[in-house]
Amino acid sequence: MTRASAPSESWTLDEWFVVALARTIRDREVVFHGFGSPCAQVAMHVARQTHAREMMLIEGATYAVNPDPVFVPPTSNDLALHQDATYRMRFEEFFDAAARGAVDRMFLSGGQIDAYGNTNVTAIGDPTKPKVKLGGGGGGCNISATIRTLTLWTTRHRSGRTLVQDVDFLTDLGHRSREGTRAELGYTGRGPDWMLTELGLFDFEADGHARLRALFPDVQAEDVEKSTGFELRVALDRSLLHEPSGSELAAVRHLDPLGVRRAEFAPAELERTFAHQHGPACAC
Amino acid sequence: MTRASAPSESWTLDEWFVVALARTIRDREVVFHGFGSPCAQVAMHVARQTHAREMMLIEGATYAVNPDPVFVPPTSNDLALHQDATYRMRFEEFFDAAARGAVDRMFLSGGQIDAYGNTNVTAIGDPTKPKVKLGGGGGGCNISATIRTLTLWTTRHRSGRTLVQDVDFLTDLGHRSREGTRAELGYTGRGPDWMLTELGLFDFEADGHARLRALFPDVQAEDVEKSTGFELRVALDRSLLHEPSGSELAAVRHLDPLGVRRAEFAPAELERTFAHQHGPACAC
Amino acid sequence: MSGFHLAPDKRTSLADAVALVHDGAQVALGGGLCARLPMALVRELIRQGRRDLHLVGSAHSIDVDLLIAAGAVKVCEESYVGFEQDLGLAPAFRRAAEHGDIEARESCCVTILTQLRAAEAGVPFLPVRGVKGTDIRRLHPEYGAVTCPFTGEELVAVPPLSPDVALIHAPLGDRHGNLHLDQPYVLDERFAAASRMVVATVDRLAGTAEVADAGVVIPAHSVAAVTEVPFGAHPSSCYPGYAYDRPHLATYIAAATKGGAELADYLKRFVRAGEELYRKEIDAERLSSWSESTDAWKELFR
Amino acid sequence: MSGFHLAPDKRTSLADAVALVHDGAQVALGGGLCARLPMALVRELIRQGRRDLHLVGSAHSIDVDLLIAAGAVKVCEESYVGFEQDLGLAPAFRRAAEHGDIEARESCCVTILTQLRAAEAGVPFLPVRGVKGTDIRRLHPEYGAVTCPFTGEELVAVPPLSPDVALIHAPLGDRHGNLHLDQPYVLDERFAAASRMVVATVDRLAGTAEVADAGVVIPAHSVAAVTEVPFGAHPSSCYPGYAYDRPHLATYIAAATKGGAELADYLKRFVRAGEELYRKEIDAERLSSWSESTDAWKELFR
Repeated sequence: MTRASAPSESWTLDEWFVVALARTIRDREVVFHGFGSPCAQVAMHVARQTHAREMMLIEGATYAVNPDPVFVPPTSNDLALHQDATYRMRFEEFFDAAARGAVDRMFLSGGQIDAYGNTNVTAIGDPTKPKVKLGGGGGGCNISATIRTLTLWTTRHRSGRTLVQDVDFLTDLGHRSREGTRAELGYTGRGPDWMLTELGLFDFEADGHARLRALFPDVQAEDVEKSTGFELRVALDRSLLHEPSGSELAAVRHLDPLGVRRAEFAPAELERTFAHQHGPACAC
Repeated sequence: MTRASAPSESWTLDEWFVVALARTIRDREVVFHGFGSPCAQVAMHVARQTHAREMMLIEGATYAVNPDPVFVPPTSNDLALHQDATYRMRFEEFFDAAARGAVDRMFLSGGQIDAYGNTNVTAIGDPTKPKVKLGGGGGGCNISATIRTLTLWTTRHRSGRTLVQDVDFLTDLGHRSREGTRAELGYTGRGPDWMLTELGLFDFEADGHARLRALFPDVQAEDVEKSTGFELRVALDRSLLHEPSGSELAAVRHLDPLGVRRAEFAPAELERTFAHQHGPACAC
Repeated sequence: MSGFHLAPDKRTSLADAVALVHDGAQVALGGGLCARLPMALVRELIRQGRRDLHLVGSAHSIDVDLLIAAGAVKVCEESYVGFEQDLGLAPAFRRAAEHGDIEARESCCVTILTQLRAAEAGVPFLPVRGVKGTDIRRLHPEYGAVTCPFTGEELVAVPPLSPDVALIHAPLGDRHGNLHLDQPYVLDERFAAASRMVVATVDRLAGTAEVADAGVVIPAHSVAAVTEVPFGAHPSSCYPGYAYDRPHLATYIAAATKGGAELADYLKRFVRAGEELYRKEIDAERLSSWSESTDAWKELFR
Repeated sequence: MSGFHLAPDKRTSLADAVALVHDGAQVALGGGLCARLPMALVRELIRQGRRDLHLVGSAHSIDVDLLIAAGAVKVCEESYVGFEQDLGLAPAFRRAAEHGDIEARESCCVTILTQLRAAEAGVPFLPVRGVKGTDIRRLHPEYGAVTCPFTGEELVAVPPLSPDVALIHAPLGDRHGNLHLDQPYVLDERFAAASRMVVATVDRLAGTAEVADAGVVIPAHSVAAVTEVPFGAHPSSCYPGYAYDRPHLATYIAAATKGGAELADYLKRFVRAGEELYRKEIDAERLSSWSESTDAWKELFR
């Protein structure tokens, strides 16, 4: 699982990805990730050690508040994540806070994601007799409705099977489902504001539809086009994916010495390396 | 507040009263008293030290399970009551248990009590502009409905103002209210099975109406008659108020060295003394 | 951005802490009966002349009665106010309720708990098991009814209760606002989660490590202000520091029962004078003798 | 008489403890993900050939997967079953769900919590804030709808969930059944209150004073049986005793993914053999090395 990190004058895609996720967090937000999401988990700690020092970080499966992990282990309910924490929420305490709207941001991923940011973590194919049974949604089917804002991410955009026209099963709510918009459903949570993939960064337009805003420098718009199952709206602004700083990279490497974040990526993506220059990096 | 206890060959009314209350508890019952009820509080500990050693005792305002008090203090939320307890329920944990029917018996008193065992601890007179504003009902208006059985008690029967035809305000439910019987209200709690006063002991008939079953030996039926505001049904069985045993009296005196129980009685009642004989004791 | 309080240092003066409570606020009082009551905050509310408060809580005593005696209360929505069999009915509460000077909207521990839970969970109502058949419902026109979609049974429905502020006294806390309490917590955990903010006093401010070792019961993110006030729960108890001050409570009750000049004297001597003079007046050190021996402990209650 | 368990001594053999779980029982599994799972109880359920279990819980892993692999499960009503990004999808769960051998009635942490709370509070339904607009509702025809009597809003209503038994592993307990757990408690406190009984294993039985000093999280009166089984949560972690056994989990997943003879071999070697032989097989002592140094701790995860 481990691999020597690139020196700080260069960095790998997984490192940049985590930094870009971290940047979706604003200071003084209350932020949560679920289990099984090391990229988001590391990103939250990176944010808290860099630009969002007064955020409130709620650790995925332990509900510890602002812990400083010994290291990020490969399983989310582990003492290494919260050994030093002053306070751990109870299960019900966290989920109540999320349900009443006291949590500002949650990170969510999915085996499928549609243009409105709905995610499927339940099953591919007919849910009553699935082609692939996924793990399941944890608490998302309630709290995706009520947490103020969501950051979506996937590391499997290039597969072409992740960003789809229609999710086979809607586990967690994006901006609108067949039953209506968030307003129509009576939800105060605003839905996703950002979606990061290993190819680039999306935001969401006023109608709730995803829009491509930036590409990683080694990615072409056509790569995204052929990997995306829904209508691709584009309004590029390269500055939205600017290069990671030395302190951000140092934070990633310090927090995740085991490289747990890499488990989310296909092996080829882990070969992508970048250095301080504009334009695509070599894939040496 | 303190007073020398009578030697164990004789005993006072307050001691006998507490013992008689204790005897309404059956072994292996889960039993609770509210705050401000030292007679019930002492009675529960007496029961647990004598005939009901496997009862589960939940201490009034601390929700401690089976504590052994250092002594009974005059206020219910005090460390002296639960310092040694292995476990203290949370507030919500106790009230949930009571609401779902996991508690077998509660002790309840009231400024007014009617023939169906409804109690008023809210206000005498018009509740919107009361003649006397009482303290209030704590959790009774919910849990009197759901706790399996209730023991009622009053130390103010003789006043003539306590056992009344109609309560001015129904705080805690007995066997039936204006809105219907327990069955009609959908409650599984069975209501009061015993009511002890400083004059005697009542049970409840199938229609939920109180019935006098025994008198303290220094009390005449006419004393009860003139002190009771509702129809007096009588079926006496002297054995239902049999004399306290030496171990019961020892338990009362050991548990309540400050005589906190006495605060519930009018001064004249505290002069009543009994000895091992049948018939009324002298009021020497 | 959320309802949580993220400032790293919440320490402030007692005056500034209490300034967060506005006239007419819905105020939850921590502790219960005569234990761990937020008395220093109550006294400061009176010094600042706060009016029209709407008190909510379970079973309370001198905290509620003193606020009523000082004319600070409009609505009292507690499940009990009094001094149990020890010192009896609450004099100011009783008089104000009988004269119509306050609205005594008596509630029930379970109902208040359920209403706090509705606020905590972000739902617009919750059903309660009991209440039906009692007169408590007559005092609460805001209650509704709901039919169970599974059983067809009709239950009483109650709306969420989200107090503007919860006033909580703790034996120990840190500058971030982490509070340690001993059990019973009564409703304090629920108040902290359901209220917009906690305003806290602590007998002693300590380092975070010490508070974490003792156990954080109310987390910093619920707390807007914390102030160190030794004996801040007096004359109620706050173990392990000090027991219930029975003679002081009797003094208060005598004054409040008489009203008029006697009550004014009590307020002048024990409230208007401020917390520093208060501590000089009360001879509170003797209340720590409870831990010396069982006899010493009993002696405090004679 | 009540639902509480008042016997003074709940110690029993693992076999007798598990005999309290009947075929077809609704079973809540304590712990979460790959921490503090009741694995010794799970293995004994398999040894006793239990069938048609209805599992309920939040996010779980090998406990659920192994029961499914052994053919013990009919309905799986968990919010997640898997091994996160570390070891991926749960092989037996996935295969059984895809083949229709189990009913994968996926639920949500919040919904299960709410259903447990309904059982705890003795109400026949509770509303949930979310669920509407998602497909989770399609898996749950038992859900209803309720209109808020105050706002007119329609919410999803869920029925109470009162498992027949909650299987809980704790690091420490006493003979009465008092259990100490470290946080996160996950749903264990709620399971204990909402279930008919808790059947518990503990890594170590101790005196009541020691358990009380550590802190009783699950009280004796909820517990019907307690059995000492060292490493009873293995291969999940049970700190402070032992960390997650990553190589063992990988061995299990390889066997369960292949199924057939490989799975049968795993079951023979690690389940049928009994707990005493199991402990000899697993070399669990090395999992206690986590506390020696950060490097030693990290090494367990490489």
